[in-house]
Amino acid sequence: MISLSSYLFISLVLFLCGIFVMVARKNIIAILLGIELILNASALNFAAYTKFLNNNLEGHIMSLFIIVIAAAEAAVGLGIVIRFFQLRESIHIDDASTLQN
Amino acid sequence: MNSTVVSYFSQSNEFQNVTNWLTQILGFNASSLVAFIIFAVFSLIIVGAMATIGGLGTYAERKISADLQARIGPNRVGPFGILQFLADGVKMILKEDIVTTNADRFTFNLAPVLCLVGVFATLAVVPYSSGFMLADLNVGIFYLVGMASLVGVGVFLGGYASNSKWSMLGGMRGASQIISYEIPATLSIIAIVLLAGGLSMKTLIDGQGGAPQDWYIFHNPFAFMGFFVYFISALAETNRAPFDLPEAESELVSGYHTEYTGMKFGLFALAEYIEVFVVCGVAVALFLGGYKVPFDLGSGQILVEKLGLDGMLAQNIGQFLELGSFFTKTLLLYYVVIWVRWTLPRLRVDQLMTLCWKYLTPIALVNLIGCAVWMYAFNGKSIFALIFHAAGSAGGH
Amino acid sequence: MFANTLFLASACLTIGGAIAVVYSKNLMHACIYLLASLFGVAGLYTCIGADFLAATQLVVYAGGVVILMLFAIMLTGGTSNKVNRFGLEKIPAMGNKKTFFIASFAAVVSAMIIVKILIPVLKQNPSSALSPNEPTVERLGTLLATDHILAFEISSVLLLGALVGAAVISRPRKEIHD
Amino acid sequence: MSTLNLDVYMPIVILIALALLVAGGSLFLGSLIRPQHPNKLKETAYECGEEPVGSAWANFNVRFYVVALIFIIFDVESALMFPVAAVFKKFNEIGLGGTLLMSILTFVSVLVAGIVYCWKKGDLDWVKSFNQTNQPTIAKKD
Repeated sequence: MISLSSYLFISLVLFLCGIFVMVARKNIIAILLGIELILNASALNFAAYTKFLNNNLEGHIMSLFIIVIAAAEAAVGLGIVIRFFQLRESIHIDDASTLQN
Repeated sequence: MNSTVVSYFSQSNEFQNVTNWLTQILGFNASSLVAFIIFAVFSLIIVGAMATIGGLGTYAERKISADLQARIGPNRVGPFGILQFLADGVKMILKEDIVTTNADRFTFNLAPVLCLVGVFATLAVVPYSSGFMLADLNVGIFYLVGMASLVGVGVFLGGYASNSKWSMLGGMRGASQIISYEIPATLSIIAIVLLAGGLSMKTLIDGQGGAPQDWYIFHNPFAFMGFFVYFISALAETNRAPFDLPEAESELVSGYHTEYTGMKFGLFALAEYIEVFVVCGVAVALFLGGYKVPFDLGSGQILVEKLGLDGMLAQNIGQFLELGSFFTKTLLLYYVVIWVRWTLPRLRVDQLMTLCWKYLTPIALVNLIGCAVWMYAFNGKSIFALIFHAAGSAGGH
Repeated sequence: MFANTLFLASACLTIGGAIAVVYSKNLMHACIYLLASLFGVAGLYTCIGADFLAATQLVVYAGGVVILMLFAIMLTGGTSNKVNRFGLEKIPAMGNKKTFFIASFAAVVSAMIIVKILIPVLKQNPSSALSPNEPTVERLGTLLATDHILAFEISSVLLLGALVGAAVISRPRKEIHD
Repeated sequence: MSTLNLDVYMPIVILIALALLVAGGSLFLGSLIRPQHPNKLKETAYECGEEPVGSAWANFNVRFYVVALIFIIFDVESALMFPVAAVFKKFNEIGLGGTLLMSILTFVSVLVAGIVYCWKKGDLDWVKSFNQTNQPTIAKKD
């Protein structure tokens, strides 16, 4: 049961859920949740490939750095959200339109 | 599968017989099933023991505080009031379960369960004795750090879900305190990992000897400081006084569990008391030699030689003695935790953060670097080994 | 036997959590479902012997990112539906039918693309020769300390940048230039 | 044939299941015997006897976020440090301890720069953000 295809399927579902959340939601924090799902899907893929294709641990290193980068991204992203909220009193993505036009 | 309780039992003949018998009956390799049964039984034993220890913790807390304040403490239920915790448990189950109207019901019910899951899951890697450990993971201590951080989420969600100002303040404070003090604790743990060269609890304990001069706390001055940094952080992480700001009754009523009644409150309390035991156990395992005593008990050799006992029996008795050694050390630390609670006044919230970020974290970083430099400079020898070596060479000269 | 049980449980937790994130209308609940999903991913890591990655997942996500998200939700007004002062109430923050339609379209398109990419990989059907338990921590540490030392060091610079940048952005200010 | 043996993780699953069982069981047991007389007054949030005003889900001060931010950076740092720390002893035994020590030093000192920056800018001071003039030293007056 534990096979590469099942892992790819799970990570595909995770990725699609992430895409869906990113597109459907208008709340910036919810969009960041979607991004976390997508990053998890990719990290899971790396770990699965390193297990089933070649058994050196390079994929694990990649997954590790993906987790690191996801954490840094969440920190900066949420910092921006909080600053935006202080300025605009809103976390609606359509309010972040100063640079439009 | 080394040095867990299953591998310990697999040394005996009965285990092989039972496994073979089951394999014949069921028609597939039953070793996994037997392992599952043994694990389940021992998990039940441990959870039962921990619930008792958590219950007795509340009793001990009241009795010791009464001692320190020249009172008598609970003395009605059972001899010396020792059954008080059972009475408390029954009372909690019988209390009405109130969920406030504005509360977020789903989160409200989830929060205590999350706390309990986080604490129970850490019990798997606590090294009780050399043969009696539930899971000897390769990432043991790191796993423990990760699981323990679930408690912070539980505390925050408990405070959030109640939708009461006191709860919310307590939850925010509690979560930020727990996560802040995780940093010095983790850095102290990394310093010990540097000395031991491995993350599994087995490696960490095997690097130490039975006698106090072989413990990691006396390995070098940095590890000595690291113990105190870890212990203070552990106190704060478990919301114990003098760091019990999240539930400071004089300013926040009862903190994040203001709105919790009955058994849900009981689950929070149970999780807290068991977590105190777990962090004390980790402190013992990392710094105070774990289950080790100055002579080798785990294999039972010494009992065979001195008392002429049968091999397996001697080993079992040795294991139980090791268990006793671990529990004695841990409960001594537990006593210190309670003692500290009733001795020191509570910190203010800004003092709490100052202590964490301006004192403990820099000290922990210095300890980490210091341990690395010590390992490099003295090739991993402890300070006592160096002193004995110097004394020996001076005497030989 | 146990491996399959663990795998199934983790997979259900992961997928169920992710789908619950999609369907949840409450931001706080979505965050809790995300925690469940991340837990499931940790379980999936253990199923392929990546024990260190699983523990990292627990430490960084369960302890760190989720707490950060919960804090950010609290700092931005919780789940209360405030009327925002630019009057953009046409679209509720957690989406409406239109956004959900667009999102499902995007998901279907990306699913087709990904499946198209994956088909040759799955056709090979790589032999899943599972290797026995081996401590990944030491090998990972050795790799980090030798081959990937540059990435290891640069990640500290990345973390420094994230720390300084986010602190500058979110630092409380007395006057808000608006 | 050697397969991946996951039996080591059994106790963790069992313990998590037990935690759920203990929580659910005690709550279920209680629901059979405990009284259940809800009334409106009982179900209001506790606010020292006053009527609760508004929701508690208000905006909190941003310094909570700054603390969480520093925490997550150090959390990730510790996650990266653990494997390197675990191999330090082995490297030291084969004579590579010096180089690894240098890389650990570099790694930690970069992060120390971060915490020093936050310290200098006052992000670590809990009170400063609303009381700019009265710099809190750790309460010597008290």
